[in-house]
Amino acid sequence: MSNADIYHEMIIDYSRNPINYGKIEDHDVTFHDSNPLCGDSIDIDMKIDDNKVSDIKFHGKGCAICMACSSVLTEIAKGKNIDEVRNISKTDVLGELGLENLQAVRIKCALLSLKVLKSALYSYLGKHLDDSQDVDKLKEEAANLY
Amino acid sequence: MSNADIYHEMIIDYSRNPINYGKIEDHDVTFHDSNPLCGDSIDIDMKIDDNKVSDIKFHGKGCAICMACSSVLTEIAKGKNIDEVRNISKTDVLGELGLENLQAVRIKCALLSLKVLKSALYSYLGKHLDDSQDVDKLKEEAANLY
Amino acid sequence: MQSAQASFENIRKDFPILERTVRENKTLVYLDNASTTQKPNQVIDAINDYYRNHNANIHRAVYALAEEATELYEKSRDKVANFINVKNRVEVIFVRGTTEAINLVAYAWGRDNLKEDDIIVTTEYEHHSNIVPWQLLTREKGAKLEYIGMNDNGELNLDDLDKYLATGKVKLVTFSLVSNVLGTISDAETIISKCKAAGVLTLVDGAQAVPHMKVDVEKLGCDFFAFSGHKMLGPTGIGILWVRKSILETMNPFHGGGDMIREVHKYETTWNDLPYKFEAGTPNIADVVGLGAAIDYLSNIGMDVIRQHEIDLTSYALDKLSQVKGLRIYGTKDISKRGGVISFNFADVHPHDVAQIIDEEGIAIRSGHHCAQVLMERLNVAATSRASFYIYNTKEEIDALINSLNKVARIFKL
Amino acid sequence: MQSAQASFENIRKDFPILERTVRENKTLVYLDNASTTQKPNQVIDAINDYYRNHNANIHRAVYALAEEATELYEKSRDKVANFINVKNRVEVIFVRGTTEAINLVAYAWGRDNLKEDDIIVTTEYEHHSNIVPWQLLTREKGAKLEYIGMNDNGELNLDDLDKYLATGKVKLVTFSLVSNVLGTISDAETIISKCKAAGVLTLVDGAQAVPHMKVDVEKLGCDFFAFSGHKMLGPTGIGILWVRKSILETMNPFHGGGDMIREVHKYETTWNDLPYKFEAGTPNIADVVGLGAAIDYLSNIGMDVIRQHEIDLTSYALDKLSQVKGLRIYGTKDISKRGGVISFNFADVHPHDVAQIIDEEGIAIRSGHHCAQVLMERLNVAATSRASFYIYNTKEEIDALINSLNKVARIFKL
Ligand SMILES: Cc1ncc(COP(=O)(O)O)c(C=O)c1O
Ligand SMILES: Cc1ncc(COP(=O)(O)O)c(C=O)c1O
Repeated sequence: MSNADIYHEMIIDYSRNPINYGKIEDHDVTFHDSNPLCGDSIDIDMKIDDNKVSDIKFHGKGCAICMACSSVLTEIAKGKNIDEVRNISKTDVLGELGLENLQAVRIKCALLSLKVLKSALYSYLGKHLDDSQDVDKLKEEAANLY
Repeated sequence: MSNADIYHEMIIDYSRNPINYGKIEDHDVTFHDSNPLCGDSIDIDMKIDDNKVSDIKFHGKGCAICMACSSVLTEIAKGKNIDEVRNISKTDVLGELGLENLQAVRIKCALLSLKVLKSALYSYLGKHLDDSQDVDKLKEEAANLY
Repeated sequence: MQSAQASFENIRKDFPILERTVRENKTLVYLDNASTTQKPNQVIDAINDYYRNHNANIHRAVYALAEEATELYEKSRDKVANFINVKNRVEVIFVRGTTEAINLVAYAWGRDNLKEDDIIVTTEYEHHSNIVPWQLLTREKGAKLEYIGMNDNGELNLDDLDKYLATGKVKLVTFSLVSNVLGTISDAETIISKCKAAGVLTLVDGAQAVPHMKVDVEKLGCDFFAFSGHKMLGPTGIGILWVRKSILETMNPFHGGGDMIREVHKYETTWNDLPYKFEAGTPNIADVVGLGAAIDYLSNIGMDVIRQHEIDLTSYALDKLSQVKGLRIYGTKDISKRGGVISFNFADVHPHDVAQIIDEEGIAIRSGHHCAQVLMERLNVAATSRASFYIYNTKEEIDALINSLNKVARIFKL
Repeated sequence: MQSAQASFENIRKDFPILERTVRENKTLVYLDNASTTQKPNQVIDAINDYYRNHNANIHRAVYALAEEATELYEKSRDKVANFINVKNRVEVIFVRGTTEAINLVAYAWGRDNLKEDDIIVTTEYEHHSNIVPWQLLTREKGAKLEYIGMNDNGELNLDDLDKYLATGKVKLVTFSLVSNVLGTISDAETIISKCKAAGVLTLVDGAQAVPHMKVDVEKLGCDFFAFSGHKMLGPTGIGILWVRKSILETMNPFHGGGDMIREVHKYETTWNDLPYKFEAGTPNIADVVGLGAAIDYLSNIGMDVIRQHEIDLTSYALDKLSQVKGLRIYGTKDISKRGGVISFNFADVHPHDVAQIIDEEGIAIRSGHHCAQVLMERLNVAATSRASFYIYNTKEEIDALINSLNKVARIFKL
């Protein structure tokens, strides 16, 4: 995958003007994580009403790929119910931006926000459900994302 | 230096029938040390009268070279005054047995008892003299023997 | 049999050092494999290739070389995991060798889990690296170190284990799977099942096992497992600590530094995921790659084939050595309970003298305490001579050893 | 000048990896030398030769190979001692790298010498390996970790040092001789003389200094000194800790195991002489030998010649980079106070994106926090791009870097 393919218009635009960037003061759940190797760091806040993600915002620091993927991911998640959000996959995010063949190190940039989203979800479910097996599965899933 | 040269009659004899082997119950000084790499271990006891080594014995475990050198060394030291004993050198011991060209690892076997003797001496002098500089020099000398 | 024999002859061609002569033009007969093994061209070439074509620091950079180096490094982790049947690769930690592995456990697990009067149990035939770290730890904590004794056949007295376990104070039982002096293969199954029943963790020192026989940590069921690359055709400076994930997750870090952190702030820091939390600083990348090549090499031959070759050699050597007058062999004669290590003493001749005299014939064996002074005290000897075998050794080399002992007998007039 | 230039061109021929192409047939331009350096044939060959001809475990055996291996290993210790002007070779301890060296001090010196409310002083521009071990230690002891701040030129505020020293509670001041991000050369003379006056020990992290300029530990006057072989043409997996003998003699051992003991008994053990007391287990013998070859290589060129070459390159690069619109360089422009490391940010483009785009042109630079997150916070940036030079780099390569930045500008419409 050459850079000409990676750094297309949409990535550059999202990196300069991310969507859903910011904080939600009265969030129902928030989660922070970072990429130990490069220092990218992302927070996601969500409002959850009726089992639905009624609002979602992210903030943090990261490269163009991280920013673009966070924008796309939050756009995908918004309005979906929890089960649908749980099922968002790598390829949903990468596909949207044509990044399926990204090299290993950069995959971590691209998927950091998905990891944070999944972690946010298990932290929410852990508090609001008592199907702990389900939560563990989700935790494992987030940990093994890349 | 080939083994034919090292393992001559005298070494074999001394290893089976060491001279001055044993303990001195009413010693004036005793010292123990070992070779961390091979496990050879030697104790030397001395009686010191009128600044003279009136009696000296060694015991311990070691190879033929270690045993022969300990025999020869104690034989050299016996009857000498402290200054003369201080001046006993590697070559005095090695020369006596024709071991001047021993390889590095085995030098440690050959000189362990000389190291113990020097250490015994500085432990004696440390208690009986207060020329601490002299004692330190001797300590350093023992440490740097090989 | 024939074809196995043939393939073992081909193996020698992979080891350049075996063509060397030593001393006065004598062919090298290398019989100190328990100490360290020789390296095949495949391992030397892998290190070469790494430095000539891929060298870069790993994990952090996006450029091509860093990507290649990272991939090579992590592939070796998979090879290790696969080789000893570890299911979760994050449980495999690269360290310098068995010694560092055990010290890591003593520091990063031991200091948080041991308290006054607790007991750690080791055995009389351990290598110093499985004794001294526990002496240091138990002294620091006011805890006790106890020893499982050994019978005259070189087998552990498991009654001792029962006795200690019955106190309810044991926190860890640690033992070597194969003794580096006697060659005894420990009854790991019994030890570990007793410990499990008592809720006690187990550490297995696999330094003398992994190179010589199929080892399956899942099946073993221990909690910590350590071994060294340089004893299994790999380079010096690399070894493995495996820790069961449920325990590893509870452990504080050992070394602090690069790569083991998630976020560093002035006054607080969070840790990276496993296994990186325990791999601080630039690791020994080239030698990790070299170890991967060693594992490939061993896997290609097959660990069962290797074990059989060593059984053949060891039986042959035990037989020949028993016929030497005045020669005493330590440990069991039951080959099914013994690895390819034979310790002996020859009449009243000190092992150093034996080793030196036969060295002149090109024969390299070890003499001394073999980093097992507690065992030497138990055997009531100052030292032993030790011959230990590996895949490239032959019966002819054992004959050469036996022959050279005649020279010792001549010089010492035995 | 001419002839120095010419000889630097010859140098490139010694580094096989520099002939490689990467990505789409691009010549490799390796500018990540602060992370790790490439290896000349001389170093690769020394490792090769060790395994092909001399490999054996060291110190303990009497046979020929062991004698040769021990001699090679100990000769490297002499080379290290000589290279950094250590008078007493027993003060030189082989470790895995700078990270292990500093952790060794934190464990084996720190745990016995630090008590509640004591202070350890580090700096804002330290590598994580000179921060995290002290965080772990001070937390364990209820002690404090304090930071010498930095001005906007990337130079330390030594007033901070005075302030902490005045408390009378400081036990150790630790700092890097050259910053791995800013390239700042610390004013070691002033820091160390202040500490000496206050009776406080000093540790110097020489990881970015020893490879690039003449370092003389006697003259420096510090008490602990650490550096890594892989950053100075040597192999991965080997580094040095130097400790002043009077301090080393008071220190308890770090790792327990083979080689570091004098006599092991069941319940008590005595320690080996220096430096072996601190080198437990089979060391990384081959890479110690490789490091010796790296030192020979550097000595042959001459450290002053190397420093001058880096000054030339760095001045050139600073000049060219300053002309790139929107590019911000961190740290001092005074070349006499700066090593061959340049960190920068390019407009609003994240360093990862910069690094990835120019990687496609074959140019390898580092992007990220460079294991210096405390410094990133101080600079108020998430990350920087970093180019760092070594003996084989050329002005043409710097031109290639500058050129490649045009592509970044194009893609990001700067
Ligand atoms: C049983 C056993 N444990 C531990 C060790 C120590 O291994 P290393 O020196 O590679 O750390 C050895 C080898 O000397 C050994 O034989
Ligand atoms: C200043 C400094 N200190 C310490 C280190 C850590 O060295 P290593 O990773 O070789 O342990 C580095 C290199 O990354 C460094 O640049």
